[in-house]
Amino acid sequence: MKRVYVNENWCLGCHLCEYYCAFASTNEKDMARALKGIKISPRIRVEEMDGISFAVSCRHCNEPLCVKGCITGALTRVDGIIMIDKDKCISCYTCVLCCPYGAVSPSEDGAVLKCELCIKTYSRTPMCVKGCPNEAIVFEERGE
Amino acid sequence: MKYVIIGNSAAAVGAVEAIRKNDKEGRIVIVSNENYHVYSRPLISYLLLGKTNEEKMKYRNDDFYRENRCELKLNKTAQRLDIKQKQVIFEDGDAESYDKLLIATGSSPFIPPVQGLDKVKSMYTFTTLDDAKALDNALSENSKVLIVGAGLIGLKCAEGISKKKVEISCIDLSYKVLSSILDDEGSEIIKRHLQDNKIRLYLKRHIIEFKENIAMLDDGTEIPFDVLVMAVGVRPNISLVKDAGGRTNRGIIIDERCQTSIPDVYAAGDCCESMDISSGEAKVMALLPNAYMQGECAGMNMSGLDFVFDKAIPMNAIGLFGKHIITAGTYSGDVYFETDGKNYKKLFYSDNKLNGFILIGDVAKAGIYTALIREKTPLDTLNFELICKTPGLMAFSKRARGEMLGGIKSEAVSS
Amino acid sequence: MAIDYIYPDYEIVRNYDRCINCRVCERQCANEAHEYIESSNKMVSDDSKCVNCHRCVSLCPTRALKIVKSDHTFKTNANWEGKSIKEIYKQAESGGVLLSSMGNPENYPVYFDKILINASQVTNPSIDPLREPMETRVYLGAKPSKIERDENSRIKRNLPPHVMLSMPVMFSAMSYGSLSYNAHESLARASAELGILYNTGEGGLHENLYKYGKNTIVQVASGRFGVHKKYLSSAAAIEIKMGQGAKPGIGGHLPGKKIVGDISRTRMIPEGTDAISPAPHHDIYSIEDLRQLVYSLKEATRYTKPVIVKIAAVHNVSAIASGIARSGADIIAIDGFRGGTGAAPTRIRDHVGIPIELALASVDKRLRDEGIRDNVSIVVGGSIRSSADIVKAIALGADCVYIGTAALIALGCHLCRSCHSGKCNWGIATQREDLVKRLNPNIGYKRLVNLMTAWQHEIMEMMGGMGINSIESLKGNRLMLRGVGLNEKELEILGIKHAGE
Amino acid sequence: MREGMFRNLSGCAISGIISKSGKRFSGQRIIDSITVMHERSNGLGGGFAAYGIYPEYKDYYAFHMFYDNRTAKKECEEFLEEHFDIINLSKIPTRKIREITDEPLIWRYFVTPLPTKLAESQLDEREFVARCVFRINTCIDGAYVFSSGKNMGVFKAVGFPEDVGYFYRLDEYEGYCFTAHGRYPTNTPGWWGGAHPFALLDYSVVHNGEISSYDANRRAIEMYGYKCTLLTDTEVITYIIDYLHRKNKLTFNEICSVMAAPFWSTIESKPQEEREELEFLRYTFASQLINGPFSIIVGFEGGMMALNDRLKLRSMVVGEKDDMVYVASEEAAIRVIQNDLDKVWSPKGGEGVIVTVEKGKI
Repeated sequence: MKRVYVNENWCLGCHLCEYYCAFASTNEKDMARALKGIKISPRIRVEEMDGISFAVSCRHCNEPLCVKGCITGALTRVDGIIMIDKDKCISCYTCVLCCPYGAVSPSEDGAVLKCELCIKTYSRTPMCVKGCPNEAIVFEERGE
Repeated sequence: MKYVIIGNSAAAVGAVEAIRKNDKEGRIVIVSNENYHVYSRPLISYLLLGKTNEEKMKYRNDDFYRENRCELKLNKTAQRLDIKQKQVIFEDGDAESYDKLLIATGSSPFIPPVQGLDKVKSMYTFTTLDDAKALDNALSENSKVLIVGAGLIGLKCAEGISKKKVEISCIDLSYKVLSSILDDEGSEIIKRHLQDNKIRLYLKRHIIEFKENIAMLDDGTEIPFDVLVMAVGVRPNISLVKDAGGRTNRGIIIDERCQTSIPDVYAAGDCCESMDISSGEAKVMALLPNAYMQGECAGMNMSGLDFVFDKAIPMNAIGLFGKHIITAGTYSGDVYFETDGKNYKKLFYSDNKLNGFILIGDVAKAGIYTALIREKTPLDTLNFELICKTPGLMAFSKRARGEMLGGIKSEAVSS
Repeated sequence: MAIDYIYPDYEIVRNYDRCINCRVCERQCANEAHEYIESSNKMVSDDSKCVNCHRCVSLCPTRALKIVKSDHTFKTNANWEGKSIKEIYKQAESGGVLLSSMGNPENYPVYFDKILINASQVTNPSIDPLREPMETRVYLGAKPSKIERDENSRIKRNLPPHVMLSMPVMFSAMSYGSLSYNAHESLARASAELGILYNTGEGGLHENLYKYGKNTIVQVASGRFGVHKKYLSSAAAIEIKMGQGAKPGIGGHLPGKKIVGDISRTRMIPEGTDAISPAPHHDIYSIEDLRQLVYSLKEATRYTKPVIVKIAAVHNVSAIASGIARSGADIIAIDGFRGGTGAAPTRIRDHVGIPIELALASVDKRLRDEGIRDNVSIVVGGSIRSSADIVKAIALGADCVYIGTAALIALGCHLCRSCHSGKCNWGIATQREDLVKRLNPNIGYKRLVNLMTAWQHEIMEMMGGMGINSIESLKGNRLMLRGVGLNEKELEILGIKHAGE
Repeated sequence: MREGMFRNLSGCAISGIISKSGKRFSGQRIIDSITVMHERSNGLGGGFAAYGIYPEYKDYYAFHMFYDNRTAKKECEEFLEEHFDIINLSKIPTRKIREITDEPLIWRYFVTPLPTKLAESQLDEREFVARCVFRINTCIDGAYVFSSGKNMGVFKAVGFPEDVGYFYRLDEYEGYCFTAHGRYPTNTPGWWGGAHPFALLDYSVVHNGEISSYDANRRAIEMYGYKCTLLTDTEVITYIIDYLHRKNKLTFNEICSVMAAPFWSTIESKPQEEREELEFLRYTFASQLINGPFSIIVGFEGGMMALNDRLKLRSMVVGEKDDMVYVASEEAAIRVIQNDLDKVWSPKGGEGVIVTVEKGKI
């Protein structure tokens, strides 16, 4: 299965992945119109310190603790992708408690934020990958 | 192979999903004493709050049983086990034979013996959907609700009914709220927050006597109420195993394969007692993620795999009136502490390991701490100072990060 | 504060309707031209810091930025143009030599643009490269001087040392030090994939890149940095650099602050010392000295590798080339006056040397006239900008071309000509770690491969149009060229007819 | 306007006949063959090369000359006398016909180099002769050597080839090999020297095609002392053959692998030894690769070679009957003189057909 992999050697800390992620969820055509004046809530986030930077988003674990821990059944694993049913989520944050990567984020929107590999958007390749100018984020099939 | 599962909640689902990974053919019979499609019990407070509904509360979708080829028997209460015949005998006299049996009976609210309680007409508990519906029916505008117990159930109940224009009072024996999961300072923050949300708290108090619609407290206070909710705690439902001669303590005693002392009988979820690896003590850890994972572990072993679940720790994620609390592990050892009044963080560590933590307010990335406890990660392999301040992968070694995020291993040579 | 006489040449224009304050411009500008003002929640820019490298423009996700040429102007003066005035201001302030980077930007004639290529009509069919084989492979090296046969009268295969290229292009000398490691790795990997060569320049060869030796030309220049036996023997060919088109007659100078870590190790000089390549090789004061160095290098590598001698195109280039062709060199590389550089004195870069087209034409002719064209292959560089330039260069008589600037542009260079600042925002001409990582060689090498593949296709199309299916039939085939707008003398030197003739 | 002042592009017809046993036959046969391909010429040039026609003078170089005028003839003969022993000189016999006009003075000399001059030059005999030919053709205005081999001769003129053959009385010559050329130039030269075959020493070439590598070939060959004065493909091809065969001693097989070198991909598929040899030849003689459409018939002492460009962009057919081998642009041109063929085939691009007369049969 194709996954998002992050290679910090090439991460520039430009944060474009976050903006493209936020843009993806708007389903707007134009990023300026989509994000103008908004504080973005991306599903991928860059950690940076002392010249090191890298983006973190859901790893779509084979044994997802967030799914196993989810008290509502809002988180499910469908064809290897950990999906969130926003309708079901009640923001209890049990998944935040469980995720070892810190890749599920609390949010004010009534449901937690997490990467779904953009499969609910128009983009076939996750937008963070498309938006990364340096292939620090790639979407690849690798041996597991 | 015939699997029988008594109980129809998270542990049962965990077991079914695990069994069906390994055994597509065997019969699975699920028996529930309730009359519902599997639903998430912790959601009952959200139901009252209006954040969910009965449909959305379903823990798995409507096709769950069909897809997993489960025979579901509702409204059926198991009475006893015949472990020689490998049968479950039900209260209605029916019997169900099993090859592998899972006890996932959960827990029941504990009602303390208080004088005059029998005179209270409007007394409710708050653990099942029926409980919630009954409570909801009992409430009307301006109802005075007295909740006995300021623990997780009591306070979630308080939150659940808070939007209904009712007056809520909450009484607890302990001097603090959420005493089972919070330290004193953390508790104090929540206490103030509850009070800000108009919950009347009576702490370090107990009820001497009920007089119809009045609770008489030890300090002489009288609290009038229309509706009483008993939420002092729950007791694991252990009798099936205990009566059959299996080992029990507070809960059913299981090993790391979720096996009871009775052959082919497994137990999972709130009814059992298992090892808390953060403290090294056996405990009842009544929380949904553990229930699921124990059920999963039981299911794996029942269907013939050798599977160990030895990562259980106490943990909680709870939101009360918009304030989030995440805790895990054991509160012992050295302490890292940080607060800005709104947010609160306490980490407990000793012997190069993180033992536990309490986060209030900003709970982002709490799972990174949870993983440190669960994996017993040696703290000297990471930038501990940094991770205390900011949970993140930055505190790990580049190599560890490479493994977590991928992408580096293949290029290690060239850079 | 002293008066700042100079108004910025370029202005950063931000479309605030499109700016979403993502701050990527701020994060990506090593010159710190952009800044986020928290109090007003607004990005602002400082034009004076902008070098017009387009990093921000390219990365801005909403295309909110553009750079425009300032219309601020001096009073019109056909003699004293703004550029001259500004340069005087700069020198009056600094007292120093003006420094520039990349190739000569001045308005001299570009002869390639005044030469047109032929195509077949009716009498000779053009060849469709999609249907028929189309060969671009070239060999560089001397031709055997005579055919010898063994006792079975089979030809002895006594080929002189040579290199084989899949197409007549090589990446020209650009040192590790002037370029980043990632740029070098990109060039090396692209060469390996393409079956062509790149050139280390005078910076030595990083140990990680030895594995690309089959595709590497190692350079021996006047500073002799990084030269040792393994270096020489790892390569496919050795180049003696006598001169560079951008700065004929001038040496090189990599400041000590860039001589750190791997660069110091690779160059084999202590950290922090300036790497000074003298103007001449101090053991080559004449052509016979060159011959000695050529043979020293051949001895050192047991006559297995061709030796390239690279010179700048200067006035008497054909006589010099003739001398080199008799010096034992296998390949002559000629660098025209538009060739790039990481840093050169502006006056030298802009006023010394001659155009490569003329140099090539006259060298090729001279060597043929003297009957020594087979002694050497000719490689030309100094502003090959497209596949058409390559076709024209080959038809004028070159065996192969060197590309430098074009390769850097493929890697992202926007020709801001600020290499000498060391703050290349594209991670190419810099050693700053945070900037170097901006050039991911996984991307870089692919872009180079793409560019070369595209050019190869274009070369094939043009060859096919001419009815030629092998590049050797294009070499020196000047009848395939015609001049436009050239005078008699220029046509004579180029050895081509005017269009219409 | 004449060849050398511009580059003349032309399509053509070619034909060649050889007897492997060295049997001599009449020139009428080659006339018959080329006549069939009348449509492939336009009357602006025709010619023949005939081998084995001067057995009585076989040890002497037969120079066929065009003179524009008597001055040129005088000057040229002075030069010849200075360098050669002239054994015999005469006008070449012709028939006056309406179709052939504007004839120059056409002379034939049987010569051998003066031993003193030859020794003085330090050249081998053939190189000495070749240089003298270049000298006359470039330095003596109005004089042109169009044939200079031993026991062979070229006959050419402006006109259709059948008329040219008749004009030169080719039917009266007998040889073991003939080649012919009918020309279809795309402009209108009126110079006889520009007609084909082109010959140097005993190498003659008839060629149908238009090579795109012309200037690459020309500039390369000129470096080796050749002077391309006519700017024709045939001229440069002749020089390449002379350079490869006479100067570099390549076999005609090897020459095919140079002039119509196999593609690299083909070379790479060969067994090692062959591969290395082909690589060597392509590497060494890259500039002698001939690109673009051509079919050529090369006549040389004791043999004939036919070759197509490597893409086979021009037609060429080979037929065999007993000891006779026929090559022509069109099969009809073979059938007309020998309908009963043992074998007829169309050689692949780059596949040379080399026919040599059995040893000692000439």
